[in-house]
Amino acid sequence: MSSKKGKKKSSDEEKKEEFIRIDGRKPDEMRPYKIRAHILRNADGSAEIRLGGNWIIAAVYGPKEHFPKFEISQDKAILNCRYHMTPYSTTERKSPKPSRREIELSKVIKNALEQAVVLEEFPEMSIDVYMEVAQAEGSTRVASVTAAAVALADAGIPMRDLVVGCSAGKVNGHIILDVGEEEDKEGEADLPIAIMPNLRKVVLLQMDGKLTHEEFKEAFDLALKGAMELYEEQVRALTSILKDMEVIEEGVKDEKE
Amino acid sequence: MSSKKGKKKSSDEEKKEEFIRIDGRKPDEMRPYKIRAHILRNADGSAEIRLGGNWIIAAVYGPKEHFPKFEISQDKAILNCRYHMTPYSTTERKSPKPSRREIELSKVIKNALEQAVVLEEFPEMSIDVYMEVAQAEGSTRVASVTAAAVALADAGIPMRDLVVGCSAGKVNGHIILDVGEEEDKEGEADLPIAIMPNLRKVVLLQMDGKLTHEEFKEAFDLALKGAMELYEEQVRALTSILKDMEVIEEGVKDEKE
Amino acid sequence: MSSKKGKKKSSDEEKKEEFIRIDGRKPDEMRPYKIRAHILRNADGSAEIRLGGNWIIAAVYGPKEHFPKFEISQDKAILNCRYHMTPYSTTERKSPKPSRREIELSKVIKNALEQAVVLEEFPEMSIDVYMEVAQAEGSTRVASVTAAAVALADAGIPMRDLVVGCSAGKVNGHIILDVGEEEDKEGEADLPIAIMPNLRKVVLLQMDGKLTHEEFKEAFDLALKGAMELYEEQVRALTSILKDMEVIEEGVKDEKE
Amino acid sequence: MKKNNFKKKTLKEILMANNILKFIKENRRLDGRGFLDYRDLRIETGVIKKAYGSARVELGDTIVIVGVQFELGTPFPDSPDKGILLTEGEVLPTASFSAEAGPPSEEEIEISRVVDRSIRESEMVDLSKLVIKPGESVLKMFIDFNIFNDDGNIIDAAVIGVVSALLTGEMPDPEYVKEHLEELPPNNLTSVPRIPIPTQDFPIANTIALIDNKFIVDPTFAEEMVSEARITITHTVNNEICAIQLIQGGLGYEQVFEVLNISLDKSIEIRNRIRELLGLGGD
Amino acid sequence: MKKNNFKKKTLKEILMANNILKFIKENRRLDGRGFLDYRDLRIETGVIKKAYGSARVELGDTIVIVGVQFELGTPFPDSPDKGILLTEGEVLPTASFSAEAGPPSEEEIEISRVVDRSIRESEMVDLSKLVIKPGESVLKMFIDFNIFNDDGNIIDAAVIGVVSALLTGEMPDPEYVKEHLEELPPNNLTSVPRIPIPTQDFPIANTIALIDNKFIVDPTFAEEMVSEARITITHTVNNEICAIQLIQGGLGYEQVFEVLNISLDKSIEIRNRIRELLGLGGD
Amino acid sequence: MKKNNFKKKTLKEILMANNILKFIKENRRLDGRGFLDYRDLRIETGVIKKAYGSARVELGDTIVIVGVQFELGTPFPDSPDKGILLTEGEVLPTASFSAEAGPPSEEEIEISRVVDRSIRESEMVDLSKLVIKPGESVLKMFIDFNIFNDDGNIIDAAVIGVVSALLTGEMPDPEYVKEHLEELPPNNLTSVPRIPIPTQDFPIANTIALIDNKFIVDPTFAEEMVSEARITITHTVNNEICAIQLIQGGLGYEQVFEVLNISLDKSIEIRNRIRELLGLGGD
Repeated sequence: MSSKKGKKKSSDEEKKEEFIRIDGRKPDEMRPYKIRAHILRNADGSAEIRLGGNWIIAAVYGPKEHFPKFEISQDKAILNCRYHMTPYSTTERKSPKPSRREIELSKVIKNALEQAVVLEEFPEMSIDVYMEVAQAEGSTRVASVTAAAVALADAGIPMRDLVVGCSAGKVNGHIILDVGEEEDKEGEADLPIAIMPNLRKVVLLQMDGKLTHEEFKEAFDLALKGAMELYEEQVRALTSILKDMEVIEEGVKDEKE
Repeated sequence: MSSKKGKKKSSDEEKKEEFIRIDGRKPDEMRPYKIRAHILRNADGSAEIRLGGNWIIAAVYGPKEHFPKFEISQDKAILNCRYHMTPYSTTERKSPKPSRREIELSKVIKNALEQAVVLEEFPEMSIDVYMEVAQAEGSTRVASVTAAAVALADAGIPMRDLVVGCSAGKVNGHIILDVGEEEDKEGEADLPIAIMPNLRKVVLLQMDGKLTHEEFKEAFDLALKGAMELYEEQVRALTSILKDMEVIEEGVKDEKE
Repeated sequence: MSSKKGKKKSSDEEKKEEFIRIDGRKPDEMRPYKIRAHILRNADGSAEIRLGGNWIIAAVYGPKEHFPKFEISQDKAILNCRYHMTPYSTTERKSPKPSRREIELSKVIKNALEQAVVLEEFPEMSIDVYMEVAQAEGSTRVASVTAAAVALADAGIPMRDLVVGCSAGKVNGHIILDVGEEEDKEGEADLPIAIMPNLRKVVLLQMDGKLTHEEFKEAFDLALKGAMELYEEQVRALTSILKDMEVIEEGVKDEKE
Repeated sequence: MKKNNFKKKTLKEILMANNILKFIKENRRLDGRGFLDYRDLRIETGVIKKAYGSARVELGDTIVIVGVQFELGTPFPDSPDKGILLTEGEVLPTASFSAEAGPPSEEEIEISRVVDRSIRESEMVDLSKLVIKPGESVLKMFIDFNIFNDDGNIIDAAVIGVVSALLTGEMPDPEYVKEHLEELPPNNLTSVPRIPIPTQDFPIANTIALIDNKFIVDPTFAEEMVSEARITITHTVNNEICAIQLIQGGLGYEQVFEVLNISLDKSIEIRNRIRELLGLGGD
Repeated sequence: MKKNNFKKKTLKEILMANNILKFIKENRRLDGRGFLDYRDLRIETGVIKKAYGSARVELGDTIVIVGVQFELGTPFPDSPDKGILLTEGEVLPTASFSAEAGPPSEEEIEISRVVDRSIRESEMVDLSKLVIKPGESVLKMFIDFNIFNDDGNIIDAAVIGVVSALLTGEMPDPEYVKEHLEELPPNNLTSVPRIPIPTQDFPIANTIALIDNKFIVDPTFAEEMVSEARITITHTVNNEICAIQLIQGGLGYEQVFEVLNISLDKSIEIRNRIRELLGLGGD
Repeated sequence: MKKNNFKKKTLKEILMANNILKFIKENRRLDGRGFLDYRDLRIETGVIKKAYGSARVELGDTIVIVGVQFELGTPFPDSPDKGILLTEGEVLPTASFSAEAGPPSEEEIEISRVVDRSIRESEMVDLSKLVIKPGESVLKMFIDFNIFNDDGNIIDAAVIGVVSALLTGEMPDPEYVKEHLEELPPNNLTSVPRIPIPTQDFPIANTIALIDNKFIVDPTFAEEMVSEARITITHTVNNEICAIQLIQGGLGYEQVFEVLNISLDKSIEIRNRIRELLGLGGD
């Protein structure tokens, strides 16, 4: 596949050079991004992602005893996920009550994270993952899962791999990386994915719009490329925190005792 | 009472001969009907009724352990009933959320079935009865309880008697059998009943509109007559299934093992 | 504080003499009131208050086993409170579903009563307090907590003190006692309080509108005065019931056996 | 889910239930009534000054308050020349140890709907007189009833409350509203002159319980707990049946006619009692 | 929370699950099908006379009923020249021991939304033809599907049901509505002459499950219980992908392209099978 | 129902609670503050580009984000010449081990309503300037705040966030809307020029907790857990009281005046601190 991809891309790249996107980006260019881990004091793990105008805050609580008892899973932890948009995250005010869309996205994100978290280590317990979209600007679901994975790692929860997401799409006939809000509305297709980058597994995959099989391949490879780029940012965020960790923990002790 | 009824009817019958109903029926004529038992593969028992344009599917699950524990009844099974209309069952789209009407009908149907099911045989358990109206054309509640009783029998649940329902009503001054949708809307009264035909007990009885005591008697007797007619169809549906049963069960085994 | 209050009041009283309120009351005049205890047969305790056009009925059930089990408090009883307005209690029909306002008032009333009830005597149990506003005419929350305290006492539940509430406010620049409905809508401030009169503790305190610190003092003292007046009515209602109690109880026995 | 009352009620009720059965077998009732006797009835109307019509009814220890209110509304597309009537009721959590706060239970929904049908099917309120502009604007009438104490036979008490509130209540004059529609403050009818609610019937609901195969009327809470069957029948002023609801259990075919006859007698009796209590002239 | 069925189902299912794995390892399926075979498909259209379009689909033992209805509505501000399309589905509690009455679960919401996207993104219905007055009045189209029996692969069966209902269904003639808007009774389109629903595509959804690292199509309920991954792909009549949903588990990068190829083949096959069953001419 | 966190939090909190009491008895606070000291305050405005006004506030470890949005609306019948102001807040489930997803708890509703009253009763926003056409069309202003991390004293932090968002925020120019109402796309104000939000007050809420009969301001989450009483008082820029809420426990009569005096001092201090942080001129 990689060789085919190579060929494909080089020919596509010519086209792409000409196409300038609504926000001035090149077709295969990500928006600016920044991930910070360990940003909330109370959560067992937390992270924040900024991806263009997206701003998402993720928090993890657990593992912890699960209530009510009769729902307990005997052989592994239950993973609860909530993807939620704040009222001011969209141009028109969003009701704080979860919409059907938010419930669906919570479900597909849960599936993605379940592939990575070693749930078997915590039978009868539960782990809660909360993603709050403070500002939305396209591709929030993949940004959310990316932040959530960092928050899980920050919580010290054992994982087989990180999970990192990115989107590709089609706008005015061009395959593009990291679909922005306007591009999602006006474009021809949206392809959000999330992967376990080291295990080389797709754990979130959705598509809207219309793509030929050829276009899909191009978009999928582009999204993979973007995800790998964001993965490095995840690692950077976690590494910088690991270094600070002991210092902070000591600081907390000093402050509180 | 039967002698009075006899007299009454013969005099009424003259009147009835003249009155032709909106769908061409005679006053004491049922719409065409058909009951089929054991129509769903997963349910422990199931049945379908067609009565004119009504199409109702009933399924039974149980007896089974009841959750949550603190609701358990120590001396008998809990019978759950849900009468529900699909969105496309009515001319105007119906919200799938249960209306107050559907909750009331679920309750009176539950009462009717509770009289027949030997709940004492299954302490601490529950039995679920679901009736889904795929198409509604008047008198759905009595058709539903009729199908539900067949589904319970199909599930092999011990019963004191079957339960069978039918409606009578008053339209343009005439007492009629098996009230259709238009007749319900335009008519002067609607009298749905359900009985245990061998125990000669009324277990569902409601009335809307206005009837004199005389008219009530006439309508009640007519509804009884209709119910007895439908009872024969229940028995036919169950008998034909009982004959097929072993064949099918064997078939299932062959197929699945 | 009391000496300051004394000085203040005397100077204010001159002003007050001139100001006649919308319903003809003087600034420091309560509306007519009447409390009756033990008015409902089924409740473990009950009371009714009429304060001007307000008519509120309170009932207490408990102490009793708490469900579900996992919510139980090991060291004391749980106090449930519901302040609720009937649909006909307001000029425009009120939906029977609790509004956010009703939920907030239930919460502050619960806090007030929790200060007085000796919850420690009933670990693992719960006590339910229901206040139903049959007619609302301003200051319903303080009238409700006043009736609820009498109902708790009527239920024989051990209390450190009664709880009694009253409101003061500011209308057309004048500090007034016992704010009526029109005065609440048109006035400049509303100050509902509830106290434990013997322990001299404020257990409910809210304010809306604008008051200077000086005005607050005047209003607070006025509300205290009103509360002490209502406290006497509480005592009267309970005493008269205590006298009747044995007679009634005997009567019940006679009637029912 | 019913709450359990740890203190004494449940036990008391169980003991009472045994007594009730024993008494009924001996052709007696625990409170000394005959099988076909109603308990004392007290009615007070106009108790809610903010409502257009209201009543407080005590039937023995069962207490219900009813309020009638009006708003402007749009008629239903299929009845452009009729006002709107909505009847809703709740058993307040004050009413008994088994009543609950929260969304209405299926029992409460049934009670509401039976009371609603009793009023609606009798055509007690002449809805054609609630029209302001056909197809566009009508009066919307809310009838709300609440059970404050439940000692059984809620439906009969509620219907008594509703008819009392309607017979003594008022409504905004639709003629006046029609002429002053532009000037009226939005959805505020308080300034509109009032006229009596246009009633044209006087329905009465009677609930009959079957215990030990005997029929009793006006059952108490405890009697309802041990009844084998329970049915409510509503009669119009012309002795027509306008609503039936078999609430619990089953009846033999002949028993259906028995309860119909009992309820007819009782409806006449109770209607007359209400007339007396409200000071209305007879037929 | 799933209900537990004490009787036998869970045990039966567990035993079946073991069998399924054993069979798949031996390159067989419990019901004798090949890995890339669909079960028998039966389609009946026009089953709901009150609906403008309807279908009853059996895919093996999975049973779905679809109804299409129309109302007048106001277009969304951002698409004034398009009708409104709403697709909703429920797994009825009749469908299996684990289905529940009550508000839709997250699985049901996902199913609804995937079916909705399959129809919407393919642009099967030409929504521009549902306009009565741009920006003011359009037809609002409700597509409701219900699973009566769930033996797996609900989404494929539901999409088959929806396209069958649309291809054979009708709608109120917007031209007629436009000309007679004043005379029509409010929100009642029954008297309006009907025309075929304007379709311009024919999407097919194909769900593929991964068990023991092998791909199978059209999984049964029991196969879904043991699958490691499950994905649905919808293709347009022009072999474009118009919807993908990874429903469960994960896939290797290469596996993504494998399932795309399988689903493309299967979409053509199923589309033709539907054409046959509905008696429509082929391409 | 509160969730329990099995790991360590509850235990940690309990230990901390003991410490807090011990420290307070020794006239100290666990974090070294004086009883009447606020924690560090950080304010960032304009953090939500999509909102008309926004702020992110950190008060110690308590984090709140506020967004202000506008829509077109119809005024309430009893105030035709005033815009509409709605303040709502949620404690997000990210905020602490005891915060929950789902409908707002009674504590969250109380917090929302106290913040709303602080803003509303101070008349900080001149609602008469939000009118487009009296009685017909006004601006509807949504203020939403969310607690992302709860280390206590949520109300003070939220009010700081709201006033910061309002003082630095903008709104669609009602004059422009009035003149271009016909041309504007429905419910889309993005193209409308903006003007500053018309503010006329600067309310500050101060929460005071009573622990071991001593008053402390700006309590932490752990301090709130052991407090005997807690009260919030809001002052206007003219040192009037505009909102009080006794949130928990009870106070002696004299203590009421004590907390009023403390809160007045603190309101002036915090108001000045906000002015500094936002770079606004002093009085």
